[in-house]
Amino acid sequence: MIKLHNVSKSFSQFQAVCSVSLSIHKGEIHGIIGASGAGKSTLLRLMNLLESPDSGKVEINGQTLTSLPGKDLRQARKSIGMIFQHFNLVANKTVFENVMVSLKLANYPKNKRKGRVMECLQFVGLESFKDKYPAQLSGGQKQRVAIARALANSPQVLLCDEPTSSLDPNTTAEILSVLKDINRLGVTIVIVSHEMDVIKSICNRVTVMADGEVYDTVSIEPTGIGSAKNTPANFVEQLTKIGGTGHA
Amino acid sequence: MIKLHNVSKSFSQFQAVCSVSLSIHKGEIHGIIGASGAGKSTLLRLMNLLESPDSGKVEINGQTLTSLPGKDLRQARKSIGMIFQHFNLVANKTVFENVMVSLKLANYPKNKRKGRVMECLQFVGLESFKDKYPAQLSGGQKQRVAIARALANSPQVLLCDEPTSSLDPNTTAEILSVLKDINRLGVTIVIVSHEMDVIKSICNRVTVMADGEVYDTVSIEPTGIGSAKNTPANFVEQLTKIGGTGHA
Amino acid sequence: GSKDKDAETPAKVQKEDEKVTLKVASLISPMTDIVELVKPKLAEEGIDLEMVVLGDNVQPNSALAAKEVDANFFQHVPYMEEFNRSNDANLVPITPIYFANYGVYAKDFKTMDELPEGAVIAMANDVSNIDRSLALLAQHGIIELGEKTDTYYTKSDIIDNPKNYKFEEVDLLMLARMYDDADAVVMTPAYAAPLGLTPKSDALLTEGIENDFAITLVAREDNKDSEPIQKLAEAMTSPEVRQFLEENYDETAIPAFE
Amino acid sequence: MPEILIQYKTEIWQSIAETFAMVGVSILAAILVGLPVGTLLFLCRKGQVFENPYIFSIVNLLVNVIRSFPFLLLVVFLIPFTRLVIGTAIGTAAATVPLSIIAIAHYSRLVEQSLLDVPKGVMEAAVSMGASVREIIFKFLYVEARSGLVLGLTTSIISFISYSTIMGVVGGGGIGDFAIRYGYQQFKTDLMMYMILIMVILVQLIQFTGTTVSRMIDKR
Amino acid sequence: MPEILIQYKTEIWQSIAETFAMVGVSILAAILVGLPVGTLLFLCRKGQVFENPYIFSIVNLLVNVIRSFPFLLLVVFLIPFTRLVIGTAIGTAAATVPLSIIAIAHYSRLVEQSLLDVPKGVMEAAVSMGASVREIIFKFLYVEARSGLVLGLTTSIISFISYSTIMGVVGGGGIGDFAIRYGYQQFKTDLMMYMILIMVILVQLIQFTGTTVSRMIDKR
Ligand SMILES: Nc1ncnc2c1ncn2[C@@H]1O[C@H](COP(=O)(O)OP(=O)(O)OP(=O)(O)O)[C@@H](O)[C@H]1O
Ligand SMILES: Nc1ncnc2c1ncn2[C@@H]1O[C@H](COP(=O)(O)OP(=O)(O)OP(=O)(O)O)[C@@H](O)[C@H]1O
Ligand SMILES: [Mg+2]
Ligand SMILES: [Mg+2]
Repeated sequence: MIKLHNVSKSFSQFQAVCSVSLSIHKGEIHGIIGASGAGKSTLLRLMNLLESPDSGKVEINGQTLTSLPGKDLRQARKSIGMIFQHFNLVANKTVFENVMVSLKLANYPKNKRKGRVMECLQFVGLESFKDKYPAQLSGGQKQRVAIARALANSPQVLLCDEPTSSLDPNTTAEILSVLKDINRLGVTIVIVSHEMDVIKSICNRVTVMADGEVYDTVSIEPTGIGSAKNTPANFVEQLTKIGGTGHA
Repeated sequence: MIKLHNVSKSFSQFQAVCSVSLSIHKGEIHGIIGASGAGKSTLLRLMNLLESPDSGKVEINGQTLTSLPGKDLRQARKSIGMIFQHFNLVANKTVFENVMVSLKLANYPKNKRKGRVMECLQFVGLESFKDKYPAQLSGGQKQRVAIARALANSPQVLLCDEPTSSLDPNTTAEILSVLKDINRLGVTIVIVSHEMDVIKSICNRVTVMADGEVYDTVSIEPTGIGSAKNTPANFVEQLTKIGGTGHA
Repeated sequence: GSKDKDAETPAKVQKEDEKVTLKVASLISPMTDIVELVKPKLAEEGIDLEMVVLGDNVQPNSALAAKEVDANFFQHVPYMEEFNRSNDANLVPITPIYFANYGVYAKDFKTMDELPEGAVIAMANDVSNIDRSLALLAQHGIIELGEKTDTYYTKSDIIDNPKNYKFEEVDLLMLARMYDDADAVVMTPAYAAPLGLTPKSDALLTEGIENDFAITLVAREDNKDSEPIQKLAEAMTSPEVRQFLEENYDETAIPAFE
Repeated sequence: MPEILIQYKTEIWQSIAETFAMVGVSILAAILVGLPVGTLLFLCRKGQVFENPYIFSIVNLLVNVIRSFPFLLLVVFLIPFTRLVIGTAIGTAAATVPLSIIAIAHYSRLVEQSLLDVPKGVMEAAVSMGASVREIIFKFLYVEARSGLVLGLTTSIISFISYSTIMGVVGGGGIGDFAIRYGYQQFKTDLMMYMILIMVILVQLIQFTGTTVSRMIDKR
Repeated sequence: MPEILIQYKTEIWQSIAETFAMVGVSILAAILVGLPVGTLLFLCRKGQVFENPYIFSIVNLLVNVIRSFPFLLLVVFLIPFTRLVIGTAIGTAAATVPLSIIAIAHYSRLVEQSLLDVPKGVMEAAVSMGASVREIIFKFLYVEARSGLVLGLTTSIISFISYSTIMGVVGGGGIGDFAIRYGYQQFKTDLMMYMILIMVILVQLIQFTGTTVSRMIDKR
């Protein structure tokens, strides 16, 4: 599905990704993990050519992106969703419009757009925030809008850069089950994350990166998403489970 | 040390923080946890009056911030460090300069500044990145610069909004031990985090927030920071510990 | 009012059809006043006179040459000739209307002799006016000019300046304002009038009428003999205009026609 | 109402109408041509989605040439072109041609600068969604830069008003020209002051509207 | 070298020197006064650290009044002031006074706009560190907005050059005025074209420098 052949990328001297070859199978959830600065985000951005590689070849769905003309590349990108590490929302669009734009770009049937936007906002629990602007959202809410935007046009491939970094355990669990669900519909998912739990719970295979290179790729059996009840009482319970000495 | 009396904050209709009273003792590490959108960041920003409360009183170190004149408020803020959820680095300053500016503002002795900046960058493992600009950093690296900046002028209070959200477990552990260390020197630390592990490992007391209100405040015995070796092999080991089915 | 009534009878409607529009470019008062003055008269003759007020002294000629206007009224013949030479145009003078009596004015001095050594004399900064101002001073022996080397005299043509006057060139628009600033100003009556100055009672020196600088109605080679232009020329040299000039512009604008 | 204003009522109203006509057309030109030109300048820059050093250099040079002409000479220089477009080179309609050209050059620079301040991340989001250049412009760039674009237009409009005062040269008329001709040249200082007052009020209104709109649509 | 240029060599060099003098002083005024004024406009705005509707309205009005004067009339209007400062109201030195004033008004608007594009988070970081207004300005605002400030100054300088061409009115001289007086009014079209070429080259150089510098210092 996604194939990288000897892909390299350097930023003025600094070699961020160094001759990486990797293949990600259709329908799998593939994790990428590694220390901060290891090159995970860069690798992910190479997959949809947001960074164009200095050398090497990127193939998605049988198409060699690196040799596609502009127009076809754009077409190809429409079926590759992306969740950015820093969200990259359009600050002057409401939550609703931020999701809507992705449908418009993908030529999603006009009469179904509104319904689809609301559906996606529901996935991430933000229906009631649809008319707010990003500046009015909390960190986790912004991240969820970014997720909804990436899911909206039902892409075949979903590239996620730390999709749950700002989310509490409950919301994380919810988002992960959404990802799991769309994966069942055949979407290939690549998740960059530094949270071992996230990776372990849903990934089929995991690539460990270090210093811009692939250290190893491991197949694992996902442990499943531990469902946590979304109540504050649950936080207190977890806190007092071990080490708790009582209420203050 | 930090006392909030019936503090409320609303954003055009929406009540983000609702009559919260809370006292945080000198020298403790206080956690704040809660669902996304619960009001954690807003509460933290109320503590140094980045958001001015609609009603209520904020007291730090015996000074009532809410009634201080501008000049004294500025002075008071110099001893309150802050790590922002979105880092808020100055994009046109290098890593070095971003940390340096905090020392300059605090009138840190001139001849010791350079040494202090390098020391702080060492804490967060970024000495070699000192001449890079934020746009050239990975997400985790940016976050670490923000941490170094907040630590630099040895504040008496440190407000941390999701300080480890972009960091891998190893780096998280390192940062947490840095926080623990400065806490031992008498610094009061407030940490907002959605990661239960982070909260449990170093906090003495934890406030659970829900819908803008304090649900409960719990005293806990910190479990200590699980030290992880900073090697990719370690990732692979953790991955294959359970559920692993071998190398791909 | 009367035009509307004319239109009502069929016989005159026909005349209305023949009505020609004559466009005349001009600059400032009193030129514009004269054009306004003859408007009703030409209207009686079936000529709709339309005045186009422009802002500098090149555009009226450019517009005339480009047939955008049918005549203009703002310049003297030497200036027009220079335009013809430089622009391959064939503008022709129709009839001189009045002499703008160029003069030297000073706020603090009554006569030219009182003007001290090294005094500052302001003049307009476009070449034709520099030429004319210097010529005026030379005419009265204040300075001496050498042989004309180019089309115009410039400051560098001054070969003798016994009282060491300094000449400051400023824009036409600023000229009148320099009355307060410089020791003396060389300007046309049109610019002096708003200051309440007239050549007759206030000027230290004047150009008189012994010169080529009469403000002239100008048209083109191709329309100089046309009926409307001739009618315009006739109207502008009528006794009414003379009376108007004599009553309102005593010695400021001296009629240049018989 | 002061007598002098009543005396010149017709002329004043006419000059106001002339100013509105000249500035109105310039605004249209700025939006319809200046905005695209500024966008082109931005998109063709090094590192942008439409990177093209040739187009950039040519458009950049063109804008600079227009901006480096002394305005009076630009007006003169454009006369043949004006005549071609409008049929005449004098009068209010003719004056709109050089004004529009300067308006385009002026606003395109401010557009370029506003677009440069759009965060890179937003552009990346657009590219990653497979947006065409057209979509990037309308659905992302303009949306994110809109408050800057409005403020820039406000600044430009005020400059156009100032430029329009020079259009007396080709008979363009307008409030400024009226003030110069009647007020200044004929020493009717009070009339001049009233005219300037009208201009100040006009400019103040434009600035107020611009500032308010730009603040209202800024959700960042 | 074309003969006509040799013939007018002295005058041409002098006019170039005059332009440099006039524009040079305007640039100084823009930086020394326009930058602070623009900063004040920004800081006194609603929601900013120095919020003050009174100061804002007054400064805003003042800038607007200057910008709404027909430039020619501004020059005239300022004559008494110019005489006070320079001792005379005509000549190159005197011309710098109205030019500087317009330069201040012009650049301050662009400064205000550039500062409005500084991300709110950076301001918050400054405030949270207890920065004084002075420190916020110099250590944060200007640092983050610097590429916009440079581009705005570039745009302004080019406008100053254009404004300077009108300074012939008070005997300011300069390249543009030379082109108008010798080239246009004396119908020496070739001379006029050479002068315009000099202006184009000058403007192109300024734009190139501005663009390059602003790109070099933009690390965002
Ligand atoms: N400027 C604002 N305008 C309007 N609403 C706001 C604003 N800032 C925050 N809010 C709202 O206030 C609530 C609390 O926000 P806050 O940022 O404190 O949440 P949080 O607990 O930090 O969440 P997270 O874990 O997602 O960062 C959210 O519902 C958010 O939408
Ligand atoms: N535009 C750039 N210019 C220079 N260096 C860069 C640039 N982008 C990334 N880098 C460097 O490349 C390396 C890899 O960056 P990348 O963002 O891929 O890391 P990462 O694995 O995603 O880290 P994190 O977990 O902290 O987000 C980092 O050391 C970073 O400093
Ligand atoms: Mg990353
Ligand atoms: Mg938060």
